[in-house]
Amino acid sequence: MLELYRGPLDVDSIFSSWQKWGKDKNFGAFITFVGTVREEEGIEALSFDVYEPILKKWFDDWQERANEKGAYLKMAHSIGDVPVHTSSYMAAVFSPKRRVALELIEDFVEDFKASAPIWKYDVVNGERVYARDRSQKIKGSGLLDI
Amino acid sequence: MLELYRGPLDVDSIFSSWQKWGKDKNFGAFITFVGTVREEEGIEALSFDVYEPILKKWFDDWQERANEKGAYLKMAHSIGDVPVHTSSYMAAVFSPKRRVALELIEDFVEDFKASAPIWKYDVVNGERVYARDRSQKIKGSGLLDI
Amino acid sequence: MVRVEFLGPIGKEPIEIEAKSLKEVAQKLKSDKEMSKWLSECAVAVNDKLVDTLDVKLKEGDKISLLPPVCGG
Amino acid sequence: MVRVEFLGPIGKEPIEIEAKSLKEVAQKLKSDKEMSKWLSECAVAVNDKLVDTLDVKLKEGDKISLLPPVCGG
Repeated sequence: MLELYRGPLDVDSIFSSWQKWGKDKNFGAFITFVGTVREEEGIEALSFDVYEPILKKWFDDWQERANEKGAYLKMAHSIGDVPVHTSSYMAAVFSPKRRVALELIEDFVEDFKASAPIWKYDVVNGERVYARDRSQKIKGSGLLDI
Repeated sequence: MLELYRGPLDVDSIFSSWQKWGKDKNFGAFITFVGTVREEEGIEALSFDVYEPILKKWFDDWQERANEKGAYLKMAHSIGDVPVHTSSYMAAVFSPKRRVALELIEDFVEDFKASAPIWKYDVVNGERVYARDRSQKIKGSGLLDI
Repeated sequence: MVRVEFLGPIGKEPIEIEAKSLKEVAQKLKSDKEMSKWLSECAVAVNDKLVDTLDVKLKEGDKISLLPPVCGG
Repeated sequence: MVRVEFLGPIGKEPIEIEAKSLKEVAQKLKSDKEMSKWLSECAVAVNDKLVDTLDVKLKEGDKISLLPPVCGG
């Protein structure tokens, strides 16, 4: 399941509902990744634009891949402003045993960073500045540059 | 920090206190592994013996290794009986950014399985049966078999 | 007519243009100075599916999206 | 005297024996039928530190622990 929220994530309550879901489904291994906005270089917050139709397709492809290994994925992300020391991103893998979950969490999070259609901005003095330097071109970028 | 509890872990409350700790410390990435007792082959529970002095040394060595990479570890484990669909094991890595955390969680959990001085028993019809088939010899075993 | 959408930080309103293929879209966008700097950085989706070739025929009402470099999480 | 502890599923009470080295401990345990099957499976710690050689001199009051195969989590 893919969950989008306006503003920071309520990490404890999302974790709690995911963990209940996983134990009821008899999964033995449950791994979560939580991304939290660090206080650095005077930023007040990060801010995010999300393009949901393509994000959903990207997520559904990953879900299918996970299901083939007997695993299941969940993800939550923020839209808009997320102040420092609050969280914008959670990803989870559930599997019967640990190996599959340990492998999937790494690939899932890394591909998320490289491919998910989400744009990040630093919020400094109330202004939104595109985090171009920390962004990655999606595979196949430049197609229209003829 | 290493936390030992009698019986199943209160996963939500441990997670919540860890996650609060991590965000206050300005860590950007926080990964948790939760191990839950699966319902299978008619077991009622798993049960654990823990040898704390050596477990603590093993954990402290890992903590030191993580600290050298700017990361921090936490772990919780149960002692005694843990019924099906409840959890016996949680491990966590905190780091400023994601790469180190994703690498450490895998190595930390795998070495835990291979080296931590903890013994597992199936509880079937109220009886504790050593899970020999799923157990691993600690590196260097057989030293006294002269 | 097809609709071209500019996602995230590009910050440009959608436009409607006449184009029978993705190649024609590229040619039209190239002539827009403001846009041309983005073209080398953007991935492209047609009707919300990422594409990796310009040989895509377009039909009336298709939606083309430009996706600049991403950074979720 | 040194103290030998049997951890986890071995299920045997600690014993006190006379031994000046780990090798002597091994020899004494070997003669105990009940124990000998565990010897090939167990790791060994002296004073809660795992060891990888029998060339360990022991002194009065040292603690030797036998650790059978583990499975945490």
